[in-house]
Amino acid sequence: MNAAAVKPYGDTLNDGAMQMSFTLPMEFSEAANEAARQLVVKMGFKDVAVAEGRAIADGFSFFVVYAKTPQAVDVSAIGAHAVRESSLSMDEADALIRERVKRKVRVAGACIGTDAHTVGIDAILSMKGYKGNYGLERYHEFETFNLGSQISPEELVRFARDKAIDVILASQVVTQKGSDIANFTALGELLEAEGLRERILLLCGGPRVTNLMATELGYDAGFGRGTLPSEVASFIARRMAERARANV
Amino acid sequence: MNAAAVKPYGDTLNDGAMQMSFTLPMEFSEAANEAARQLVVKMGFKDVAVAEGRAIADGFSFFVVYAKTPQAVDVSAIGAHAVRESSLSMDEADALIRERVKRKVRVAGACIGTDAHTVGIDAILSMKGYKGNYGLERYHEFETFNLGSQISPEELVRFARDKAIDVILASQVVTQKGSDIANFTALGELLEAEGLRERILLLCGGPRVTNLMATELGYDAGFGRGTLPSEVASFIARRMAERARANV
Amino acid sequence: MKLELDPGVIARCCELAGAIAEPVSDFIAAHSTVAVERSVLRLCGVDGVTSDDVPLPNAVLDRLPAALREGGVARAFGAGLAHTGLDSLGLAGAIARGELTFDLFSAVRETAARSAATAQVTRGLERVRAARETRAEALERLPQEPPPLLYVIVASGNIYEDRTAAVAAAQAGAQIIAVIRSTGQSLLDFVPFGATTEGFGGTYATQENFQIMRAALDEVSQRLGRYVMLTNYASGLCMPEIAVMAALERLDMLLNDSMYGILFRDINMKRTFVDQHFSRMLNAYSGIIINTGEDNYLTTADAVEQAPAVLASQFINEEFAHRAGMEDAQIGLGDAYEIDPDLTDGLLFQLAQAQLARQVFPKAPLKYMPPTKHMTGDIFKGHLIDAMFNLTSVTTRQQIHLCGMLTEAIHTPFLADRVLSLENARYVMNTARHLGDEIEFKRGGIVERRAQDVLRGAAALLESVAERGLMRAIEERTFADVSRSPDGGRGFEGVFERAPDYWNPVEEALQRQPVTA
Amino acid sequence: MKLELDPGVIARCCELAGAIAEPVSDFIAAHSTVAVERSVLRLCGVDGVTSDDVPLPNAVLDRLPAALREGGVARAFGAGLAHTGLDSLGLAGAIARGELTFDLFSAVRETAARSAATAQVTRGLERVRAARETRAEALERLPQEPPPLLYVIVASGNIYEDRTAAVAAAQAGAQIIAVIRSTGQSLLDFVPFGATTEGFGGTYATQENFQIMRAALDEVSQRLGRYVMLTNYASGLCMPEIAVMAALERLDMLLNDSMYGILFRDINMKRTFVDQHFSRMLNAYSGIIINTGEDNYLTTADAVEQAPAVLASQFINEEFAHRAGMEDAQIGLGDAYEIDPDLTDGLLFQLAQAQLARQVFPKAPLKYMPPTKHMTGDIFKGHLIDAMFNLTSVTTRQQIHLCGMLTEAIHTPFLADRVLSLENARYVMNTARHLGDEIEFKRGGIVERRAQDVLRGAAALLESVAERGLMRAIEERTFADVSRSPDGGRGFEGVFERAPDYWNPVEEALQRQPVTA
Ligand code: B12
Ligand code: B12
Ligand SMILES: Cc1ncc(COP(=O)(O)O)c(C=O)c1O
Ligand SMILES: Cc1ncc(COP(=O)(O)O)c(C=O)c1O
Repeated sequence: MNAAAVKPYGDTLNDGAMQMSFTLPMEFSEAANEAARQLVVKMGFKDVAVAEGRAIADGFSFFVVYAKTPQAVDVSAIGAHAVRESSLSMDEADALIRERVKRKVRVAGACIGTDAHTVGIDAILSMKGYKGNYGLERYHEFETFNLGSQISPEELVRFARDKAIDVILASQVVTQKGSDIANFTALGELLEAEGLRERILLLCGGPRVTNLMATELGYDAGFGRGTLPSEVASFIARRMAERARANV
Repeated sequence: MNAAAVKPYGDTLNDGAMQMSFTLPMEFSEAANEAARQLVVKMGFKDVAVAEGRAIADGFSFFVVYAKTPQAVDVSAIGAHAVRESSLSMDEADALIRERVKRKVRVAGACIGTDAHTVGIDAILSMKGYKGNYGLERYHEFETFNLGSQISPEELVRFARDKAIDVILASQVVTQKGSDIANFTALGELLEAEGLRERILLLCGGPRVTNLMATELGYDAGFGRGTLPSEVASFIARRMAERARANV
Repeated sequence: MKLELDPGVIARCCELAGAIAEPVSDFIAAHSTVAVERSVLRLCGVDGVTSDDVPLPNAVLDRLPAALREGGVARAFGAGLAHTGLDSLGLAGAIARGELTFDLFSAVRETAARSAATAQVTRGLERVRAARETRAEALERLPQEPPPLLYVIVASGNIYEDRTAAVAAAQAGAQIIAVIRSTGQSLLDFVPFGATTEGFGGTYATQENFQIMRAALDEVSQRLGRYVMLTNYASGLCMPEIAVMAALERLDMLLNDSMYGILFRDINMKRTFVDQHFSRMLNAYSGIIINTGEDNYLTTADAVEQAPAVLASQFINEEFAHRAGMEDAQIGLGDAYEIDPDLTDGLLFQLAQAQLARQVFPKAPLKYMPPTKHMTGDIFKGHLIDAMFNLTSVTTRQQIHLCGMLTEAIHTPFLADRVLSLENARYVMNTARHLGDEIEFKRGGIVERRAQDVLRGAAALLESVAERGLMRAIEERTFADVSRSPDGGRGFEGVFERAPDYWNPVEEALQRQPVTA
Repeated sequence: MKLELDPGVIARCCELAGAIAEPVSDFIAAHSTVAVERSVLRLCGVDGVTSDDVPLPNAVLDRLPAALREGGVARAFGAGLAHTGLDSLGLAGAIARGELTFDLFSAVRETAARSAATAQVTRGLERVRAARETRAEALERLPQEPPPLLYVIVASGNIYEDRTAAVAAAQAGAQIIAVIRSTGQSLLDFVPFGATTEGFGGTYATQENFQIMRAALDEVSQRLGRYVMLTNYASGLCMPEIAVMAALERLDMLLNDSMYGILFRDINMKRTFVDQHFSRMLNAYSGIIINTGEDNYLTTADAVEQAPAVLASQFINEEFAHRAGMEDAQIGLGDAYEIDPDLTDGLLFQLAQAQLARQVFPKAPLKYMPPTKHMTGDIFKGHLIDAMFNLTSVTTRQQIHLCGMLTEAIHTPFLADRVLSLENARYVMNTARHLGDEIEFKRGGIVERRAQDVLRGAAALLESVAERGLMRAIEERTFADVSRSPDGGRGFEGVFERAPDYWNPVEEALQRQPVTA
């Protein structure tokens, strides 16, 4: 593999082969098959084979296409967007906070906006945790507040101010029509407006969150699908420790 | 729907949404997820969401991606590449030949090269036919020769000359490494070289054949997956009738 | 294919459900809610919004002094009708605009007020009855395909795209279409108005949206020669009002659970108990089949562990439905295929659970929910898990079959996702059509023992709930591992005690009407 | 889970298979073929190609005068060894280059010739035995997972890409890897040589390619802690030679059918019968499991109609295998899941057929083939059909399970296709692991009646074949709807009658060796 030009692999290195499927809003016919083929050609693919084309409803046709992309990606240039590396154990994280921060870290989490999907944020916060990995409530050095679901940014910010929260964990699972971005943005802006942003470690998460997206939104980090509580705990412990050192 | 700019349909007109999946020859990691995303962005897609990324073997990662294409296709400009339109009934096709050609049409079919997939060509030629649609052997006005499988272009051309064949039906099912194109091309060139091309109606077929591809290869027509014998019979009857008229 | 289950344990569970519901029924009988009163207004013909978009039923009720409210809005509103001679819409508009106030009608005689209100309610209920008859006639003329009835959701946020999606789904074999609501609607203490095109994760439930979908489905039903059913969601702060709208617009099913709002939306439990009862009386009358929400227990907690809670909840939901006058055939008890797909012999456990529900509630049209929790971005694997779900459903003869989507973990369904999902169900259910008739489970085998364990577990759970009372049991995290207090949660302020002279002509009419199958 | 089958009918089928094979065995005993003789040369150590790329075994045999050939190549070649004192390779090279001719060795004494040849053959068979022992030891040390053993194919055309693909598949759970041959190889009357990178629809079967794959799989077996098996294809014009190569390079399975070449490749039937017998004797000795090709009947004709022919062919294949000294545990009889997926209750028919084979051949490791014919470009539907196949396989306890590919109708598998396919099988077989232990089929139900019908149909078919003789029956389109004449087809010129003094030391050795389990 040439890291500077990685291409999809079908059955031969660099063949660029991939699968796709899509619907066209047109009646099915041989012409629709050809339309599908031309469309994929326009996207820049080579060797376009329409493996399946058929009517799925009046005015709609469905296609399965195999084709080859000439594109390649330089993976050596991909920065470490990863936040989920080399987790500390629970004891290590607690120890780090105890030694450096020298007080409990106050964490508030919520599923914001009208989103009611609490399973994800619960997985991170609750004692039980996720996949056998304990949640933040179990750590000695965290004081956690799980506000639950459907919490407006206003409510969360008010809570953070009133309870002198150090870390905010905001979750978004529903992403339709960009509602996640809108809510995350609102929260960030509100914290700024209230002059709290500096003081608070602001993290977000959810199945569609990436660290890249989170940092672009001005968050300190973002955690995606499959996150383990210990990954979040480690990140918080390290950052809080850094901040404590900076403030000395 | 605007026929001049048809785009894939996810759940909203013109959203351009489509699904794709592919393998990258690299170890799985968060960076691989990002590589997948960047690759799809490079292909020109918007709103790229890597829904799934995981290790499938040492050095290989698999991805399921949803994304939106800005491309659209002008379907009003798609010519009638269709050869499979308005079939004649068996009686009509027979009658057309009887009246215009005034003799039986001699058809030879084979699965050429090393390809041994006879089911497709048998479906077109044999009495039994395909999906309840009778094959060419059942027509009064065709004299058919089914040469079977693994017939070299040389053999087929020799047979065509010796038996004064009017129509050649060449089938190709195996397409790996372009073997179908190679064999079809060889057959066409050989007929040219032998001075038979003019005289003979040259058709090809197979699951990956399109009429467009066939005409590009210099064939009179090409028939893809799901072809019915009557569609082939109709095409032959009409073309033979035209030729008979032209020769008057 | 029958599992050996102890009929004594089943009978005991029914008895316990009765004992659990009894004190709650007493509470219900003594209370009303703002949503119940707004429903009465809606049945009187109050609909529309004020110039600042407040729904008229809310605007009218908000102007009703608390003292009068305790007697029921019907009397006060009836007095207004009698006093002014206006029709319901005219009167409601005038009240909403502040042109008239309720104190103006205080002199109206009780009988005049009652008869004015009764006339309106009768007209409203007449429309409901007519819708029911239209449905019966349509089902006769355009018979559905045999169950499992394939049920899919549309949820684009835009009612017009939803309509396109619903028609396409019907053509692809769907027999039931549900329009999923926008996130957060269930927490609104009013029902939005008009056709809507902007929802998140779903489309607002409004009466006009109901109409748009019903018309489109009637049209496609006609074309396909089979009646396609329409479903929406009742549970939430407006449970009774949505029941009215659904009854008027001939929806065929409604999500309606006696505890869902409490557990999963933190809606006050007293509010929910009163609302569910009134809404179910209406459902009973309108011939709507309810869908309960036991599947939700399985999305938040482990499906193997939660199975007894699911069954216990089914008994409770059934009991409350019976108490509201619903027939067995209207009670779509929820169940779901949520066991970890990677558990060895998971399919056997699923078969056990599905067959158990089938045998315990032989006449109820169970609503069987697909795998959701364990679906991931791997659409290929997801499609297979759905196939095993489809197989389980046809084998155990489920009736209402919510089709799983291969993209469950990714987005609300695309048009093609729904088609692939329907094709999955149709393929599997056809190739395995009579498998359930062909096989017997081994006596004392994994499947049978599992079913017996779950049944015993449910009985034990119900015993403990009966002992403590339902409200305390909920407070003590008996269901779905959440605790709710009797006076906490949303919408509590909308619950009030009925005055001794409380009058509700809708309730009276519904209690009088014998339910006709 | 047992179907009630008449043991009398089964016994009768075995008897008929014996009667059918008997006259063919007589024919076999009296004949040899060029491929058999080349195999003897290969076992003597003749390998490599001439300067114009003719494989040495072919080059040597081509120079052997017909009269000598009838006595068996071993004697003539042995004479050459004795005469020249060269080793096999040296002698073969010299003969191929025309530096030596067979007439030079005519004076060599019979015993000298025989002992020279025998020494070589013994060395060859010694290598085979060692390979067998290595396999036994590896299986002991690196036990496989319990069946169904997941089997996938690699077929890129390039042995090095195939190796990558095979290792990846093993990591994804494959227990058996088959390298599919290039189209047309089975019609070549020689075996290509060396590592190859250009095949169509498959990769050439060469001894070096075998080595490359075996080494890669040994390495990954070690890493995974479970032995991964390797398979290739014998049937074709070089059936016995490929059996030799496979035995030497420790392949674990071989496609080997007593009639496949005749029916599906138009290879002469006499040639095939002789070749299959010799190759199977070698397979028996090398501990290789054969895979027969009954699945092919179902890809060209209707699977419901062809079921009796499949069973009849299984009886015949079993009989021929026994006659070559194979044990039941080595006879992987073919079967397939090829019924139209859109047939109502198709799954029930598939269960019937799979369970029937399981009960009729209780000790044979059936090779269960996936749906191929009805697979289309709709990969989503295809994945589901494969899931039902996987379910049927685990429920009826098949042993060798060829995994279906969702892209079956499109291309030879991509690396990820194979992974998705293995995940499909692993998911379904795990979630339904003990389903077969849990269920009983209803007496006299659809499944049982179907199995009984197929069994009776097979018996009737075997009766009619026994009456007419196998060769005539084949001519009369009894199998797969094709007619082949005894002296027609490819490779007939390579069949010859044995002279009275025909001598074949390999055959002798193999017949002497008791097979060790
Ligand atoms: C369970 C579930 C529900 C339950 C929620 C119960 C509850 N209390 O949470 C119920 C049934 C109530 C529900 C309802 C709805 N749901 Co829902 N639901 C799901 C489901 C099946 C699983 C979600 C889940 O629990 N995942 C498991 C957890 C552990 O994973 P996770 O959320 O990704 O969390 C992990 C990481 O992301 C991360 N993480 C998450 N948050 C955070 C935060 C921080 C700070 C950090 C560090 C990490 C972190 O850590 C977690 C552990 O690794 C998904 C489909 C699916 N399979 O994904 C649909 C899904 C999320 N739901 C969906 C929808 C639309 C709804 C509804 C809006 C439908 C409706 N209109 O009725 C409603 C409304 C709810 C509302 N108001 O929000 C859609 C969202 C579509 C989209 N992309 O916009 C999905 C994808 C289904 C679908 N395909 O339509 N749902
Ligand atoms: C049946 C089958 C076989 C049978 C063939 C039996 C026979 N006598 O035909 C057997 C088991 C022998 C076989 C063997 C092999 N097969 Co095969 N086989 C298939 C299978 C399952 C079905 C093909 C079929 O019968 N389709 C049904 C017919 C009716 O459809 P059709 O061919 O498309 O024909 C229709 C139209 O295309 C058209 N048509 C076709 N030809 C013509 C010609 C004319 C003139 C016209 C007008 C129309 C026309 O009309 C027909 C009716 O509508 C496909 C997978 C699949 N599901 O498609 C693989 C497949 C075609 N096989 C494949 C391969 C690789 C092989 C082998 C090479 C594997 C091997 N190395 O052992 C061998 C070798 C055979 C050889 N030398 O060619 C690959 C080809 C991959 C590729 N794209 O290159 C496939 C796609 C499977 C796979 N995914 O690997 N195969
Ligand atoms: C019984 C019941 N009611 C209502 C809902 C939906 O409610 P909401 O709109 O609050 O998400 C569900 C969701 O699954 C349900 O099961
Ligand atoms: C028993 C048997 N042998 C051989 C083959 C393959 O032979 P060929 O290489 O001729 O395609 C098959 C194919 O399925 C088979 O079933």
